[in-house]
Amino acid sequence: MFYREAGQFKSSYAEDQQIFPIRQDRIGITALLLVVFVAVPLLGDQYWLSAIFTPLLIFALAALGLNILTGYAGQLSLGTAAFMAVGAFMAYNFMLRLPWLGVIPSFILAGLCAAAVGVVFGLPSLRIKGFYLAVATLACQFFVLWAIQRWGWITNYSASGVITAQKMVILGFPFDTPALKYLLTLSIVTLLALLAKNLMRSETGRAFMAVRDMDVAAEVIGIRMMHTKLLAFAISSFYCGVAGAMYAFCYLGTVEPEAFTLDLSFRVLFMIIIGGTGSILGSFIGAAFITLLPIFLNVMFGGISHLLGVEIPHAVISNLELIIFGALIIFFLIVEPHGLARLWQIAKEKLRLWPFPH
Amino acid sequence: MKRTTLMLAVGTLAAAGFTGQAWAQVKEQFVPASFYWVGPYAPGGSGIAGGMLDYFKMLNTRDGGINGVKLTWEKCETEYNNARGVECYERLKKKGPTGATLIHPLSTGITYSLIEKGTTDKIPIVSVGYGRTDAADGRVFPYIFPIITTYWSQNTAKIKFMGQKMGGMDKLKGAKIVNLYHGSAYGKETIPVLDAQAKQYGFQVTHIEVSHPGNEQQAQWLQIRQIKPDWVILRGWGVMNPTALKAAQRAGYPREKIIGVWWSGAEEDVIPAGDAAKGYIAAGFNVSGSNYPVVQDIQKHVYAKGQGEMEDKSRVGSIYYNRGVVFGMITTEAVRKAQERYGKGQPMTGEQVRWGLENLNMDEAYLKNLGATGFMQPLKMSCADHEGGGQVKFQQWDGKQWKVISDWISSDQKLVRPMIEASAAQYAKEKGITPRDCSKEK
Amino acid sequence: MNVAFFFEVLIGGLLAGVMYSLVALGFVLIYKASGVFNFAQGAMVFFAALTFISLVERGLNFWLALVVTLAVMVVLGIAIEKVVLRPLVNQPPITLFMATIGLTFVLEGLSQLVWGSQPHGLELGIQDVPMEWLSQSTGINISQFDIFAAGVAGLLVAVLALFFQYTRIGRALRAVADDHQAALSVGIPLKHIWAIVWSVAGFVALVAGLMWGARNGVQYALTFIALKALPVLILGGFESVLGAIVGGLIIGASEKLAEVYIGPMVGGGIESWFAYVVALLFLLVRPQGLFGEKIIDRV
Amino acid sequence: MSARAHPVGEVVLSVENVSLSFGGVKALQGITFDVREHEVRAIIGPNGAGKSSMLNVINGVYHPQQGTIKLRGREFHDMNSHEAAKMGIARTFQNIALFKGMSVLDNIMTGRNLKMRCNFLQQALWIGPARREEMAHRRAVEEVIDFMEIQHIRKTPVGKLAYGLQKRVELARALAAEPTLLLLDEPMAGMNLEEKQDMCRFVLDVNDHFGTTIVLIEHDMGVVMDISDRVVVLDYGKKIGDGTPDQIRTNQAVIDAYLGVAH
Repeated sequence: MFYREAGQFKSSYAEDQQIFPIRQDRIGITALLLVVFVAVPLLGDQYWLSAIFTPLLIFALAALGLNILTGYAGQLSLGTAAFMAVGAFMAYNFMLRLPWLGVIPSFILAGLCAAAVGVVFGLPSLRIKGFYLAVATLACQFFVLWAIQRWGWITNYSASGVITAQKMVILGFPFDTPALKYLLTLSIVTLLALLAKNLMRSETGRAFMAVRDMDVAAEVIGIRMMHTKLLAFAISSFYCGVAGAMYAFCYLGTVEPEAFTLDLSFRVLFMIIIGGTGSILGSFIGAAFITLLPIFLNVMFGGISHLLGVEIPHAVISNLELIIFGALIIFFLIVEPHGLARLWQIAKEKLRLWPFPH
Repeated sequence: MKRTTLMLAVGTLAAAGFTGQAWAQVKEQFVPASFYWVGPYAPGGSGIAGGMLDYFKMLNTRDGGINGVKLTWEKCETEYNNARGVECYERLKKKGPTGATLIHPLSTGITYSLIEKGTTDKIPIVSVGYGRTDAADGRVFPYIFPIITTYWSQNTAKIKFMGQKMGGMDKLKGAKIVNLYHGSAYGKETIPVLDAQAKQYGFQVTHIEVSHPGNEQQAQWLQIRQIKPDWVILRGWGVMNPTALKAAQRAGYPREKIIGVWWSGAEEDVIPAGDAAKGYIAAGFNVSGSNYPVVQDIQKHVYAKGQGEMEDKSRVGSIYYNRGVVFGMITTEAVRKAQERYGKGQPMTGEQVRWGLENLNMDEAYLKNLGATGFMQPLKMSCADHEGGGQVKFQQWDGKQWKVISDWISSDQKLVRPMIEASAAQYAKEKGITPRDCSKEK
Repeated sequence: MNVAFFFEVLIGGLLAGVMYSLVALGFVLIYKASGVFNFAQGAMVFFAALTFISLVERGLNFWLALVVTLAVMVVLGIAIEKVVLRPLVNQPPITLFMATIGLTFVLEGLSQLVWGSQPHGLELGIQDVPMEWLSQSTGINISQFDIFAAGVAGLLVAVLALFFQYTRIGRALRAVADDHQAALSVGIPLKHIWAIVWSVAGFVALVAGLMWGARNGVQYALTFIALKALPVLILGGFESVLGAIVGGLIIGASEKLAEVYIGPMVGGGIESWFAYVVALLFLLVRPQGLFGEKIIDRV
Repeated sequence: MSARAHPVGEVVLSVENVSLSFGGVKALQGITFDVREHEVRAIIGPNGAGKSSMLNVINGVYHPQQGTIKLRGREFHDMNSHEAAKMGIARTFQNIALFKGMSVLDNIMTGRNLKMRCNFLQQALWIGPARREEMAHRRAVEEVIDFMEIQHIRKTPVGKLAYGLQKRVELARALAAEPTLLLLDEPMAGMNLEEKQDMCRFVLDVNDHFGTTIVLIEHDMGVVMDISDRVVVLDYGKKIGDGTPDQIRTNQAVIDAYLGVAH
């Protein structure tokens, strides 16, 4: 009843092409931004800020990156973690070797390095499609990790290959508490999400989707295949690279190459499939679902065994978690193959019509 | 129907709130139990978790805790994954009346991720037999405790053992040693020490990497067969270990010449290799066996009452299980030591436990008291030295069980300590840390 | 260069490739019949091997355990068809792929929940030792187990070929692989076919599990062997049984030769990615794999 | 036909001696014909005659083994799609090739991709020039939408549309590129009479309004004879007739091919 666009007329194309054309949505998003920018850092304790929200945002950014490539441009990739690794290790190197650069420029340059790697490993996409391409991106995944471990320069010759992120100081102001790190992460992620949204509703985004939906037709209307695919790889890897840099600097503080294994690539892929391919919102929902679900299950089982007063062997709990996690993925794929973002959309459409059935 | 559910829920919430309240008054010492019970390394995670928690249970029943302070814990699954490990740490660090006593991350990666967090939160990060080697320099890393023996120390002890077997350290001259390592941070860590020792003793070392997970090693062992080394150091983890032993058998390399690190030396590492494992030697900072008084007390006070952690009771007394008992003893004794200074019978904070750890001195008499003579090595910690032991025993697999074949062999601290200090100093410089002056610590 | 050593590496590599092929076969079967890229194949190998060894350790006779495990795999195949595939029919391949990843979690959790996570040794009665006569006469070390594994792989392929060629179900399977719609229209019940092919893949997983389990022990890490099979798949083509075999041989041999001869120059450990790069370079020449069908874009 | 706003002019496209084969199948054998400015040129022929292949060669989807294509004086051995689009060729497909995941509006907007000048950074920032450009093109696209009478389905995902409407959207997408040469592959296939009439009207209007040269494949003889200026007839990859509708109607080879005379 309260959620509808009746009475809101668009008098220009610009108004029609806003990100949130419906007023209630605009109010909602403003409220949400207020909450996450003001209320959360004020009220959230360390646990929520540094162990839940910060990683969630970082994973959402990585998922967003992968979504640009896989969801929008239709190129299946299993190399996400490798691009994140490039971002993390290059950010470390820029901060180490060019300390006058500053944090944000280092992140951007690290992202650009990831983009360059992305373009190189995106080249096969010009010939290879589908699962063949997916498996081919594994070459990137394994090669990049190998190279990071092998070339001492990248880890500044640390014996174990582990790097420790430098302190983050922006314009003389240190970002060292969980709340500040969270705010920094949130700002970067919000900004990049907005840019991605803009890009996806512009010509570039349409070209990506055209290539995804029917590459022959896209070429026929003049979309350059090579340029578009490589641009998708570059932008996607840039996002993943920045996410990787933040994973090292805003979240863990130290990283080893093994933090970026194939497992992580799969995890990010889950996020976009569960959240919704080809949807910015889906990247966030998916990231939330995949990062929070195991924790929720872990806490829940802890609570259950506490409640019942019987001690369930932890191996049983851990394995049950695994089973439920897998089963839920299958369940959601069956219920809504287009992801949770689509469910949200459907709910909104229903709400628009409510209380009338049609 | 609905109403009852609701009331139940309210009741539960109230109960939860009550227990939260109650914490403040009870004498409990909370220890996070963030381990892993699934995945490729589950045998290690579940065994160590079982040993540590069973020891706590035993102490709670037998002695009523530490001077009347009962040990409590909460389990958290890390899946050997950094992000999950950090989440567990953050979730559990404030539990209990005094917060987390200390934490065993049980993963080198998680340990690294917790170095700064632990230091800020004043919670000791205890990595027994893994983790960041140069953190043994307590002046730079006040809250990080790579207790007992670091990888570097262990490695020098191994070379010493080889020398003994060959009939003197001078016999190492011209010998060939292959370092077969897991392609990871953990695997690579001993390369510099080996290179330094190769120079010192004049042996020739070849580093050969096995890429993760290590379930294919044919190429590596063909190379080893070409080199015909006197010894092979196996620096494996998980499936890499049995695969290496099998591949050695296929290449016709004698297993008696393969010496593993302690993460390559549990029953779980050799049983899958079957007969191929017979004769293989591994280093250890703890031994296997259940005829030590401490393990028997666990049997008596915990398992006899059906309260043990291990579903498979035959694992009690295994290498991993006993390692968990060592984890447990270090934890409780640090708390006991802290209580001596900060108040007997009181729960200790992380900061107080840190003092306890730094002043821990478990000599032979102390160990005998714990029922752990020969079970683990004597430990003497200090403000500067967060390692404390540095000794290793060697054990050989006879096809059925691990047989101890050496006494505690000490490491070459003359070589290792300067390397640790140099590496720690570099870290301090990078991070802008001023090392503590240990002469001023009490 | 030492010629004998070169041949030892080469033959060893080829035989290792056979072990990869064993795993790749399971992928190919399912992809051919249902167009599903079954990521859970590795977990199925683990599940099968763990079930088998646990039964044996509980005192079951070897052959009886084999039969029981096979029955379990068939039940699993049917269950997967009913619970996972049927509701997802007509979904894009990536959705099905993701579902099989979900399935991986379920299978891994389930097998460890039922049988525990301890590793087991597995003896098939064939010692994994070099054949004396060969190493004495030529200096080349070849394990008799490798020869045995190659024999098993050959036998398996032969059995599969006979099954596809001469049984009614096999012919139906081939029809389905060629054209789902056409097969449906001549009255081949797709659902049954899928259940059957997943069961057959379960059988292949069991064989692969026994071979790999006998070599490295039955433990969680068995799930990782799927990663060894992937480059074989892209090289050989997702749809070709022959491709899985030939691809396995090429990958096995080139990987070992590279690790031994190129590895030391660049610091070793290149096995993790070398196979993928070989497969990738190969794909650039033939995007559909060695024996895959050529794709012509029709508009 | 009444006096045309854009009378038929010079030859703009000539196909010379083009042969194309897939493996052993000869799809086109030595085809030669030309297209004049502003005319409506039809290609007809039985199933499998090579009509679609011919269009695919003209705009570079297929690469012929032999022959040349001359477009506005430039000679190509094989055309590439991007180049073809840049030279003003747009087309529709036999089996609709719309971008299924996108709305009608977005589909048509893709037709203007070659006219967009802003780079992706400007687009991401959504700053002045990118925004103005987007709006300008939106306006142009709205004109096409009005022209094709599909205002009501602007925001609908194309996958949800009825077949006839999809065909119309596809034509709109091609028109959005403001082509000088439009290739239509069976624009009326599968339509009912009413839809066919509508589509005929659109095709003629396009030719009339914008002076677009049109090459079209069509099965419906009535339609072809009504709207085209000249017709090429293909059979088994060979050209068997070329001329005005009246000439074709009386061409014996064409009649044989269509009636299936025993050879």
